[in-house]
Amino acid sequence: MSAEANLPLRDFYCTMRRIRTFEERVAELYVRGLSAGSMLHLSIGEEGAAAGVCAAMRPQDSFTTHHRGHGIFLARGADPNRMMAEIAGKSAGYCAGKGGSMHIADRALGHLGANAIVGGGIPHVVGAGLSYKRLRKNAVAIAFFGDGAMQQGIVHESMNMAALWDLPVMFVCINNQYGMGTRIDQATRVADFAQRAIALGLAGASVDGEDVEAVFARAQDLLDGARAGRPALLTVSCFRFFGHGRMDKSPYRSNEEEDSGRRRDPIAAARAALLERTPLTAAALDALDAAIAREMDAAIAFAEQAPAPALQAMFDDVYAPSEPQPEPLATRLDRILAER
Amino acid sequence: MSAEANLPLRDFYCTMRRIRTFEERVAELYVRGLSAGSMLHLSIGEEGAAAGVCAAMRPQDSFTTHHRGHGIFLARGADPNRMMAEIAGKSAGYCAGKGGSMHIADRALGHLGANAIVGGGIPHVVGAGLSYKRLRKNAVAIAFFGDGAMQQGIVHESMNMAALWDLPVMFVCINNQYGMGTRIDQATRVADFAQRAIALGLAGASVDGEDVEAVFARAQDLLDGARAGRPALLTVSCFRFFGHGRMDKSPYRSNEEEDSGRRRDPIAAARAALLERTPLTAAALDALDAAIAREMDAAIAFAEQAPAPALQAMFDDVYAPSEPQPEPLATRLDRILAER
Amino acid sequence: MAETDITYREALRQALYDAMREDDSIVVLGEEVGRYGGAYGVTKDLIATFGAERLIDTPISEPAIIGAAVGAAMTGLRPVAELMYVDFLGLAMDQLANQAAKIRYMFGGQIGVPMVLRTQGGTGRSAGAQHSQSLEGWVMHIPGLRLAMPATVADAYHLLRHSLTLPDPVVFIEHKALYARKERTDLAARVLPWGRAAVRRAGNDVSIVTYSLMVHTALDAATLLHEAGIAAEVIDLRTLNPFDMKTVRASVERTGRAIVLSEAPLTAGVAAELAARISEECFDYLEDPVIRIAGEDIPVPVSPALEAAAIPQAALIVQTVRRMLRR
Amino acid sequence: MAETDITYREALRQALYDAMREDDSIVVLGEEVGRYGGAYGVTKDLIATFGAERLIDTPISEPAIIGAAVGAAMTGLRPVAELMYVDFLGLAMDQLANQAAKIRYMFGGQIGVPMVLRTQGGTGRSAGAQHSQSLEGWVMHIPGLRLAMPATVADAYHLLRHSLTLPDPVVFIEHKALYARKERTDLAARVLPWGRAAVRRAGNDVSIVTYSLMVHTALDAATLLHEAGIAAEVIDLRTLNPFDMKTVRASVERTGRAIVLSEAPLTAGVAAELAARISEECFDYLEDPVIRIAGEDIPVPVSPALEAAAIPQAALIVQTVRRMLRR
Ligand SMILES: Cc1ncc(C[n+]2csc(CCOP(=O)(O)OP(=O)(O)O)c2C)c(N)n1
Ligand SMILES: Cc1ncc(C[n+]2csc(CCOP(=O)(O)OP(=O)(O)O)c2C)c(N)n1
Ligand SMILES: [Mg+2]
Ligand SMILES: [Mg+2]
Repeated sequence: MSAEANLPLRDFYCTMRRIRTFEERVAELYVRGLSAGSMLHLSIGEEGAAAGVCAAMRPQDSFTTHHRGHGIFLARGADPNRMMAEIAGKSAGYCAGKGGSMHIADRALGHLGANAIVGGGIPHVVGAGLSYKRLRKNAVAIAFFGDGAMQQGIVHESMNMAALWDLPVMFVCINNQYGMGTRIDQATRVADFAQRAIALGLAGASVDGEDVEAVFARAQDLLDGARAGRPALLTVSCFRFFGHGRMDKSPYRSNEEEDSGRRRDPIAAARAALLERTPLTAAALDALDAAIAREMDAAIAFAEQAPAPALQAMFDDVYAPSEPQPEPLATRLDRILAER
Repeated sequence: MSAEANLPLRDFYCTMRRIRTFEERVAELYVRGLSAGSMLHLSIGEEGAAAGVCAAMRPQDSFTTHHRGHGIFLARGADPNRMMAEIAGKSAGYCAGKGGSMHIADRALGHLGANAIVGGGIPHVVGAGLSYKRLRKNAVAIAFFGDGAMQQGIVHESMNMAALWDLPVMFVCINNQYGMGTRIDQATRVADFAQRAIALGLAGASVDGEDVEAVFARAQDLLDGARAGRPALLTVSCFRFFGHGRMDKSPYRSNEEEDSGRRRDPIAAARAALLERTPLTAAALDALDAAIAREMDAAIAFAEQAPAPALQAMFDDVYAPSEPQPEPLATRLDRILAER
Repeated sequence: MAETDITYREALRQALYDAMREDDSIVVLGEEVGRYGGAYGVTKDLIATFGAERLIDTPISEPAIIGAAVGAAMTGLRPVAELMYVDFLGLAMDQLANQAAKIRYMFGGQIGVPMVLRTQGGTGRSAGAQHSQSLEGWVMHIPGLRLAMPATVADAYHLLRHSLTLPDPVVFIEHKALYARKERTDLAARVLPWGRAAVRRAGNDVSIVTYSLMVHTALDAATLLHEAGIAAEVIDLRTLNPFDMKTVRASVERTGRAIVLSEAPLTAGVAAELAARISEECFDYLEDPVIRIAGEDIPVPVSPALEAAAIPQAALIVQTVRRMLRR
Repeated sequence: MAETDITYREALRQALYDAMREDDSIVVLGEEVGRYGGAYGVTKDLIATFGAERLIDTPISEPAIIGAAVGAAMTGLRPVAELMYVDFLGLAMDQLANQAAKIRYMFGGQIGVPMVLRTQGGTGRSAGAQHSQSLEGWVMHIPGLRLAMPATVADAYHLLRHSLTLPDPVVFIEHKALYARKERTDLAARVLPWGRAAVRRAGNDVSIVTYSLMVHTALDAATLLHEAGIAAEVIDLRTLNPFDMKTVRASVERTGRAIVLSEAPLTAGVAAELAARISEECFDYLEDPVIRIAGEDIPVPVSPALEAAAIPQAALIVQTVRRMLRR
């Protein structure tokens, strides 16, 4: 997907379509029992947040994500093959198959890690912001998380620190209205999270995630501020098209709610805008979609064919390679029993 | 100190004077090495907050405090003898000498406990509020804590829950401008904490702790609201006259700051107002002060003469008396070694 | 009442149901416990019977959830706080270990904290390093906390019922891989009292001391050992605080050999306590050192093959026992 | 360099000073570490040399302090996060055990977390149940965390220096009752490497295996035992992850008797691990069961007399050894 500077919407469309197609393929992987792990959280419906914010990031910037982070990492430039392999628990994956869907990271792209603890990755960007400030890196660290995480105390602590120390940090709350089955108004009285940021001295803003261009513009503004030491919270509203995880059929949502929510589709909106505002034809976009589908099919094939990690690999990376390593149980038993 | 409904200021004065004199005696106890524990936090300068808020509480209400809680408990009606004995680690103390200064509680007066973990007691009032609501007790649970605790995530979580569930809960932040040596502007960008409460859907208000009548009036308002299911955060500003603990000489504060801070004296203010607005004379107030001094001297004597707890008592109250108890180390060793 | 096929999950749900019927002061609070019915379905539909006032869906705020339970327990309710995964203990350990566990003591016995923290742990769903831990060792180390870890359907029911009568805080750890386990059970039949271990299989050659999911691994191993002519005794501790050293001791004094089995990482976990205690109390009876078979000292990897290999397998137990017995 | 009288506190401060001079990436963050100089004075005046950018006073937000250290360690700094009391671990355990400890592993070895969590624990100041704990057992149980607990002035210096070179997260637990301890020490002299135990006193009758403050209690006991003609060997483990079983083993194989000594509550603590390991590795050499002498299984009471009685005393060690040796 080549970048056409004068046509960013096409790039956004492309990024979003890649995310959606990737997620659709991941869902199939899961259904076929090939994904490692019982937990799989799709970001379908949230592509506008991922594409808009990541496009505003610079190469030196870093980020952490929540458990629903595939889209964000793809938008940042992840290799779908290695992502898919990681989700399948293969050693060709980003994390050698030890992390899986909820724990993808990539040092090269500044991905400091997805996190399965709601709120767990949020303070890490405060630390990264400290580093960047001290090491004069001109970089911003960005934490992505959900609306549910806004009720974790650590987000409040982290925002307070970022403001106090004028850190190059941005907090991005992807507000899909739900934390599992809990609707936002069942989690808090005040869903306008910008107020919380402001009450702690950060910039606070909200934007509609259906409009990827608006997300991008807002993110760019706030990132400029963050880079200059004015941290911010950006809330991007959207709708989680499917269940919390793949097993969740969302019985707590009405059909009407689901239908209207799914109409808030950033990809459909971008497509319509492209057709209206640019010379791109439906046929051209369909061709793009098809190319993406092939790319993601290839990722599935890559993941399936990749070998499983060697059992012995489980002892690696608990500590740095140069350091004393854990003693495997079998070795220990051999030692104790053999010596007798 | 009899209650004279038409002269509450005299009561406030009396309460505040009792607190201050108590704290002065505690400080002596400490200096003489008779207090149990290396940690002792005096609430001198903060008497207005304690007296004003507690006077607005009803008998059925309950509360938790932070580590600087002597004054609050005295204002609630504590027996200085049992308090002093507890601080001295004697079995005649409120907690049988196991808690000491930082862990005083009293079921009878609704004191659910002082807490040595900054923020530790805050969520307990959320639970108490749940109880009162469910059990239709018409009671409010009040958490007292310091400005430093406002940076703990748990205060944010607790306020959010209280607002979400319309609980009969009030949060009282005694803002003495410092958490140990850290001035409030070194802990947060926004010292107006009411904003945080409002951003979570609570009522938020601030009042000057030098004016005990204003504290009382504000607290009464907010308690009425809390009783009706509208939780609130009240910030009472004041000045911590002495160091954080008894060993702290506050080198981080200038003499000017200390001098001007100590002029914000709720007791001096109340005394001046009493002399101006009521028929009470300086001599009458001095007599009152002297009576209080005798009361507190007696508390010291009581604490000194009280016997130390029996060593065996250390095994009590880990679990309820009806339940299996911890096995003392000596018993265990006897058992193992004797049987061989 | 007659025996019926019932799952561990259903038994837990039934325990909550029966207890809540009898005791009006019981409330359940936690993430997704109400409308959703619990992440693992244990509280399914209870809200229909007991209403949202007693099945309280909370925001995602583990410290305050446990802290609120502490406060509620101090003021007349008997809360069951659900922590969705035991792995989240790290967020709430202050409220559990510094507050719930110590309040009765610090306050000289004035106020108890009769709450139950229900949670689930362990491996088996390749949920990764942050959703597969066995952290009972942290809890067992803190005086003031009772600790139950049921392995069977009947115990899921009865230990939970019993927890809901205790005057002190109880940590009740279910196992994610047991929820779907079905056993023919008569829930009305009496079981052993709280604090007593169950001998799940009798044998004279070796004692395998364990709890939770590993009871079943031990029983599998015992079956295999039986084929080799070795009679293993399998002891299910059921509760870890208090824990029933008497039964363990009687067994080890008879068999002369003990294996301690736990899914948690070996080092400084529950297996260490059990091994140390058996070693010190049964020293003169031991033919062999007490052998710990436990989880590897690594985070739990997400890859299913690696995950399975990271925790004790029946085959390893069999092999170890055979080496101990030299047959 | 010559020997000088130096305190444990000064040695720690010197270690930070020297390390920060050599390594620009080291920053210290925590409550009161800067202007105040640390609640126990360890960072006193360092801010004058290194400035507020490297001695970072934080708000009271333990989870975020540790979390920020994790993030800083992942991005090029080497943070020393100070937790004022080890008792506050309950607030920060998620960031320590689920994040710092697991990041290298979960991410397949891509990113390390070279941070040091400095804290202090133990009894001795009658600071009450929430400020007197010994929670090293929680840390030792988590794979991925290194753990050091210095008992001597030289170790305070060298183990902290060494911690500041390690590629993985280190929990460094000082003892509040040791800060004022003064020893004649040459900080330039070499000490044992990280991970190696020190034999603090040699003896052939019994091995006392311990760490931190209890090393000195053991030495006191050994002195008393000497008067009774009993030669106790005192082993100071110095680090608990990794820990030096080789030295322990060599000692116990020689003496045939071991006492494991820890200030933490007995059940499921570090003493259990040490006892279990000695029992399983030295079984054929043991004349007596490994005896654990540890803290009582109770919260720490505030009353000074009760507090002192709640942790192991030299007299009890002496008495126990004499009973073991029947003399
Ligand atoms: C500390 C913690 N608590 C609870 C969970 C279980 N959990 C996983 S995702 C989730 C909902 C999160 O909601 P939100 O932050 O809005 O993110 P979303 O799933 O909507 O993207 C919950 C409760 C967890 N993983 N970690
Ligand atoms: C969780 C926790 N962190 C740190 C401390 C150490 N500490 C005790 S009091 C205190 C300052 C508290 O400040 P504030 O909340 O304003 O109360 P104040 O002392 O001013 O009354 C600190 C940092 C503690 N006891 N608990
Ligand atoms: Mg959400
Ligand atoms: Mg303060």
